[in-house]
Amino acid sequence: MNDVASVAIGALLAVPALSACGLALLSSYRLTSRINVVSAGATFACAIWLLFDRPAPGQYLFVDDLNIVFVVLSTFVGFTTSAFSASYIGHEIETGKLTPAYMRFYHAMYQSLMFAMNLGLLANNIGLMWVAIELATLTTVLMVGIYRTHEALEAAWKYFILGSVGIALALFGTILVYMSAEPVLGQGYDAMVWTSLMRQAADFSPRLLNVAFVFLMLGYGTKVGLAPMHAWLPDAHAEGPTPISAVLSGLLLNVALYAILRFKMLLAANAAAIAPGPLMVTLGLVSLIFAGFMLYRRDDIKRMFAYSSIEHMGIITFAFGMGGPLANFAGLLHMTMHSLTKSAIFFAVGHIAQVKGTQKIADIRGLTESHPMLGWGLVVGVMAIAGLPPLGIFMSEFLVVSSTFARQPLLAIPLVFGLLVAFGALLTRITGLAFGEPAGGAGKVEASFVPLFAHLSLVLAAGLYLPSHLVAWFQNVARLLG
Amino acid sequence: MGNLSFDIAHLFAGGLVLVSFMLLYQDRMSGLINIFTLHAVVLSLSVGWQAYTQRAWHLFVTAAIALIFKALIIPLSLRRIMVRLRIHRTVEIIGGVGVTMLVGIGLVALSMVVMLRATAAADPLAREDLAFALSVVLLGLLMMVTRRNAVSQVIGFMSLENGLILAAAGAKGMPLVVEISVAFSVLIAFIVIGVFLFRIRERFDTVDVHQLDQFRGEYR
Amino acid sequence: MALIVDLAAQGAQMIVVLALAPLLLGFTRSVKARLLRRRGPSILQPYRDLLRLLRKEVVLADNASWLFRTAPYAIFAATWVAAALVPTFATGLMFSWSADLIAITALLGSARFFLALAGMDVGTSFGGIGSSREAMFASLAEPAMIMIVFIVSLIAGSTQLSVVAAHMLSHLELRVSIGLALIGLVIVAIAENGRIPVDNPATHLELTMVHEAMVLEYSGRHLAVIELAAALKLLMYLSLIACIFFPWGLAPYGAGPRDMAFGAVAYAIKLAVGGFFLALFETSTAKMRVFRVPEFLGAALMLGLLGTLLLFVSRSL
Amino acid sequence: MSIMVVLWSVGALLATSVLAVAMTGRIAASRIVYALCCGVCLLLLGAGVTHLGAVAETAALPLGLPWVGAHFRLDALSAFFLTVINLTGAAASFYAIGYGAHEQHPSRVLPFFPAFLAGMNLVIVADDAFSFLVAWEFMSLSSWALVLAHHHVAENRRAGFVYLTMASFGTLALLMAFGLIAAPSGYAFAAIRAATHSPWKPGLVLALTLLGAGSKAGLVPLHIWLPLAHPAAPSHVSALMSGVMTKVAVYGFVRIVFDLLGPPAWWWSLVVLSLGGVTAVMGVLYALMQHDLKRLLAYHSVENIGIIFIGLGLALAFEAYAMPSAAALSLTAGLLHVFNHSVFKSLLFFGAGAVLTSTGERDMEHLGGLIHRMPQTAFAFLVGCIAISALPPFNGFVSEWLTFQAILLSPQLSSWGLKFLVPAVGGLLALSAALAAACFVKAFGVTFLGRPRSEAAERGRETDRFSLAAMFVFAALCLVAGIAPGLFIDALAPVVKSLVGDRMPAQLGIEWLSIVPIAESRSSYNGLLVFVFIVFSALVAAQIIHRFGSHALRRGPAWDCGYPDPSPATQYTASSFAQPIRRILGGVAFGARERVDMPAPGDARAARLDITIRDRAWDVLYTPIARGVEFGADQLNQLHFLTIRGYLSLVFVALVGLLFVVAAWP
Repeated sequence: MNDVASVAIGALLAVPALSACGLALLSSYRLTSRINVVSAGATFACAIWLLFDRPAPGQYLFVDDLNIVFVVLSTFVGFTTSAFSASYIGHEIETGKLTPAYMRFYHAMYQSLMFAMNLGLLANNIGLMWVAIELATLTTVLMVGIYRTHEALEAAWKYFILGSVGIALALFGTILVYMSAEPVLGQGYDAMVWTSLMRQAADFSPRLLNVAFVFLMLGYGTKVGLAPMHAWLPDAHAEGPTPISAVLSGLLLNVALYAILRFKMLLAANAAAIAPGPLMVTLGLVSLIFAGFMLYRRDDIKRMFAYSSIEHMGIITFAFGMGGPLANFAGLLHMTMHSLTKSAIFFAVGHIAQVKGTQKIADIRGLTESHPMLGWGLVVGVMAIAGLPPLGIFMSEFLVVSSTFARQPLLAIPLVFGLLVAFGALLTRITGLAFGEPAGGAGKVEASFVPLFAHLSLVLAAGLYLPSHLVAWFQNVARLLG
Repeated sequence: MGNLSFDIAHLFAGGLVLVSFMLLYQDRMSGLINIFTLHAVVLSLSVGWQAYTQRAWHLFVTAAIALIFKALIIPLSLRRIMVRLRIHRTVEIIGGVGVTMLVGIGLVALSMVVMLRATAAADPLAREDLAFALSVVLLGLLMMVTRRNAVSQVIGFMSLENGLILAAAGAKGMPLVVEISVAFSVLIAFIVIGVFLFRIRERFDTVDVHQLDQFRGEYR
Repeated sequence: MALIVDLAAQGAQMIVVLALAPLLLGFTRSVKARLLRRRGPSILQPYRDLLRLLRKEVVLADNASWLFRTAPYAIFAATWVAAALVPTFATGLMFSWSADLIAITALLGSARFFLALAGMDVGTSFGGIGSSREAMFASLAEPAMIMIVFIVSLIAGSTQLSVVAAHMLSHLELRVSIGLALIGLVIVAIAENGRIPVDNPATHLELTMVHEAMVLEYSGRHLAVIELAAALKLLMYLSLIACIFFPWGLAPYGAGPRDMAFGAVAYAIKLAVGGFFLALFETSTAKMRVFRVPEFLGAALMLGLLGTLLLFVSRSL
Repeated sequence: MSIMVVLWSVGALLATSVLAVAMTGRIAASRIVYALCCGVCLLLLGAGVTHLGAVAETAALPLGLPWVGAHFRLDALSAFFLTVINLTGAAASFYAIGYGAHEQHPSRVLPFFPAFLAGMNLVIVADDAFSFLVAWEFMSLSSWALVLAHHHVAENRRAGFVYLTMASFGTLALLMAFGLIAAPSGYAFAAIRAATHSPWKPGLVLALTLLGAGSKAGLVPLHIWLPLAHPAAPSHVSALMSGVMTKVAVYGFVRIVFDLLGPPAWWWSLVVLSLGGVTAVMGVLYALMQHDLKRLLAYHSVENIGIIFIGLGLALAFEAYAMPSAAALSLTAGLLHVFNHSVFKSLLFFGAGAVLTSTGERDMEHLGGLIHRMPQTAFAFLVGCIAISALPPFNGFVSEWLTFQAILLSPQLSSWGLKFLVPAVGGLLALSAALAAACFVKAFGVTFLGRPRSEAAERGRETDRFSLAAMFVFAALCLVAGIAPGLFIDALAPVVKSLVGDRMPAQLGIEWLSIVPIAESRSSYNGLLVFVFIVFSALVAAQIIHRFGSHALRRGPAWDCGYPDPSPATQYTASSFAQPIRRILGGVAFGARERVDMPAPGDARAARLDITIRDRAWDVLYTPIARGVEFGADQLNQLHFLTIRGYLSLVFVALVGLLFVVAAWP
């Protein structure tokens, strides 16, 4: 059976890589967008396969309880986003914002991004993981700049510079981890392989690990979008095509977070090393509160939801920083729910921006009246992202807050404060967007609502009921995370 | 062998830090490019020496890449960009040279403390190497922070990368994949930057990032 | 048999209060006139007034509603019931268990509620003035009354008037709180009955009216009922003061006709004394400005609160 | 299996929501949905009533928190609140069968109304922290959507914002409370009950519960959302929000503090009582100053919540000093008021809704004289007014009377703080009762009596049969609960017994339907006799007068001291009615200010009188908070406009700072 699994893991990488090459050559956007969907779907199918049947860890790639969560999640969101992208991009072509030539580029880049993310998640080697994440950054940079407007270029430039610095810091951290492992595992390849690193982590030099973690936290933290390294995130979300915003928020941030989690586990396994929790908790809280306040002054709808992603990444980082089975479970759940919800919101926002012809919040009003499906979809999405039940994020917030309050009541206060601040901002905005006298374009939406409502119903279902398999799986991962 | 090889490695790595300081000090565009060339040369010497002492022949490739790519091609293209964009003026250093240098010295001290404490168990060569590498990284970052001009920021970034390569070279037995990936990333980084400069050139008269910053997508 | 006696006693009390109320009013008026060196009308004049009003036709404002026509009866009924529940000549009457002091206060509140509504029904400016001022007075008088109830019931351990009277009889003691309660209750009684210095029942001077302003639109039998209710209310307050603070002579529960007769005589004397002091007080003060009244009533409230606090504290010593 | 009935009914309500979405645009939708809601509510009501004295039933579903599951439990307390909720729920649904026809955008009301009902019912039966909070917030969320039903009005949007923000705040406070008392994996209430807590915890939990449940119930100063949101919603929803949802908050408080938290400390009651007293008085004072009928009613809910909390606070005090029978009396008083308030407040909101649909006006200054045009509504509303003013023989009086009786027991408490506080609270309670009467004289007098102040008021028509039926049923209930309170007190006995371990003496055995809280020699009240007495004497008086007096009646112009003015503008208005009380209490309570602009003699300008009234809670609490957030947002917002260099500097500083930490690490 392992052979089939090995094929699946290979296909997980090969399908996007091959499609990327293929799509770069084809020109018809109708065809390419369909191929894009099909190949993303095939990738997702491979991920599902891996869920049930895992290959033995190899030198370069491996599958374990932790990364399979991320793989399934990101291939799923990648798949739905590609479906959304098909209808979104069609509109962009019709309005002439993008030309077919750019379309080839766009789809190729989309698949390269999928490839890079899958590689990053499956890599059994800290160097390989680094390379993959760097590749993912580069592809997204290119996609953010695709509209070639002043703002888009600037956003891409900012993303590129800050991302490069971040990735450089991460590389330094990676080298330091190697250095700390090298005396134990010996020179060479072994000292960079996750499976061997984790086995021997207790014997590594703790001080070196400390320094390494600082660099990794800041480096990959830049990718996660944690404040104060967040600056690239809002602009990149706002200026790129909306499917990319969805992928950025729903996937790329998670991949970077995955890297941090891996290294956190490494540190946690070394008793003498500095506890990684407090640093993550601090950065998480800073991001949460900072983003909460930033939400108030946003007048661009996509930028606002980008800040909301920062906020949620803050919460997730906080939860993982708190550690323990409950908080880790909450963190995982929150991450899953956030990916689904945030991408759903971006699906809605993409269509909204298209029908209204603007991204300015002040120019969009009364959506539930002019476009009920989009409007209520957005309302439900925002309620979900604001952590209201019965939607899924409430469950994770419930666990985060209550477990924090039981263990560290003082930490719960800034946490709750941040949540409330962010809630106030989101509520003000959604009231203005969804209600009141309609304003802005009133044209019909030519959109498929399937991805949007699929995500939202998943989020709703998860808020009410989690299948016991999923729970057992997440609990297992939570225990793994320590 | 021991002492001499150590001294030479020390010399090169220390030299790299020194050159980083020179970069920090330099406020003229052409001077900056020249010094960056020097930086790359010292790096390649350092990496080469590491390759020799570690008997890690693949490191020579890295050294060669550093030498050819960073010491030759990049300075040349930067000069071309300078000419084409008519950037000859001096670069403003935020906070003045004196303060920047002081901060730089502080950073070097910090990296010494951090690294020497952290690597107490490792062999002295690696320790020195890492400490210097960290200094170079921090100084490169400092340079990016204190310069307003895009080209000098790029140079700052590249000196930072040099620090990384120094560290990677110092890490004994680090698999080849890392060097290649570093070179690869530098390559891509440069290409993309080039594309960007080109695009920006296409639309604006300057690559002065400061003017790009005027617009944040939102108005105050 | 006992039931019939009880019923009879209760009925007797109801008729007694109804019969005595105009008399008390007439008595007070005539004493007042005498004090002012006037001869004044006969002591029976209120009866004549009532009869005259009853015989007259009712002139109803065009837009008066059903509420306007039913309110007099509601007011009258509530007041009558309240008055009937206060022990006059005997305690432990049949229905005295059905409402305690708090309920009696609230019953008067119901009467006032309807009166104030009736004042607003026709939609004239004077009616509104009356209702609004009455509401203000009441909003201070009622809490004051409740505080007095607190004092009394804390001393007697009950809010039942019969029990209170019995307790006062058997545990005669001087307490500061009782004094405070007495003063407070007198103030409340003056305000509630619209007597000088709070209101002048004899005036129709526009801006000083309170009670009269509310009933300005009433005429004929409606007015008669309201006037009777007002007289009943005065009687009730005097009975209340008498019953709580001067319970001497009250026939106990299950007493024979002799005790009852004695109680009745004592009650008449108490009423006369009360009426006399009321007249004396009214002739010796001047009416105060409307916005001084809250201070006057506030004093009662404070006295009540003070008395309650003293009791709460002294209980624990 | 009552609990299963409840759960299935909740499911049915949710299904009705879905049905409402599916039927969007159909004309019949409104009637069908409301009729379904009414039926389900009646079913739930039956379940609640029959379960009042029965043994607790539990059920668990594999929903919610995975390793806890969703637990549901129907015990006496739940059954009582189930009754309260669904009584009003059924009436409101029935009322809405008629009222809903006036709705302009039924698609914005119909889907959320059943969901709202479902949410409230779920809160009551939830038996673990997670389900409780989910249901709690679901209830807020669905009612938020209902508040936004008329979203074109900017004021309503603001109301929705304030409402949901406060609701969310409350939920987070409760969440923290549960976080504190939950056993490590025990979010189920049974586990929480069984757990023992370190000494400092319960106090903190009480504070958090007061914040959480108090913000939903409308305790001052957490009440600010209430007068905004309740008027904004359609009237049958207002009736539910005001009459029932605030009670769900009371339920939350009782459940956590009396049931889950274990024995109370003496100082808890201090907090609860002072909050209750202040809330009662401030609520009614604010209400007096309003001239929007629905807002007036909303502020009145604040007052009544205060009265309920006074009862609960007394119960806590007696419980802390081991006086279970007194605690039972206080708790009964509080819970009975819960029931009573839900009845008359819903009735009043129904009436306000009828006025609103008939005239299109909520502002009392534009109403008047409706008693002629809507006599039946006026009658029902009048009953509600009397009941809420705590006047005998209606039900409002009974619960306040019981509260007074409880206060009179408090000298036996041995804490000095309570000795001083309780009488003062008693004074506040009396004050609020008196002011409530004043307020409802104003509400009824200005709205229904006098002459119409606008054309809209002149055109008013009697409302539809469904609405009237709902109102009359509740008016009758006000009377029944007023004259036979023993019935209700006895029904509450198992509830009270389960919470404080004792109950009030059984009332039904007492002759003449009297109620006797402790002993007959202490106090007793008989609503039936008082009622019969009043009716009897009124009839006697009327009979005698009509027999012996004159029958003649003549209609004529009003007398008005000889100066009748035909303009209805000369009538007393709502503001002028409140003027005396505003003068004497307004300055302190809400910084009321009057500015008179009197033109000089000869100047033909109209004179102007401007009155400003401020809700101090805004000034003291919310405006500074809002400013703080704005300030923070403005300050941090500058970080959005940094140059890339600036951002790099942030990263740089963070890096160097962390390296310092690592360098300094031992």
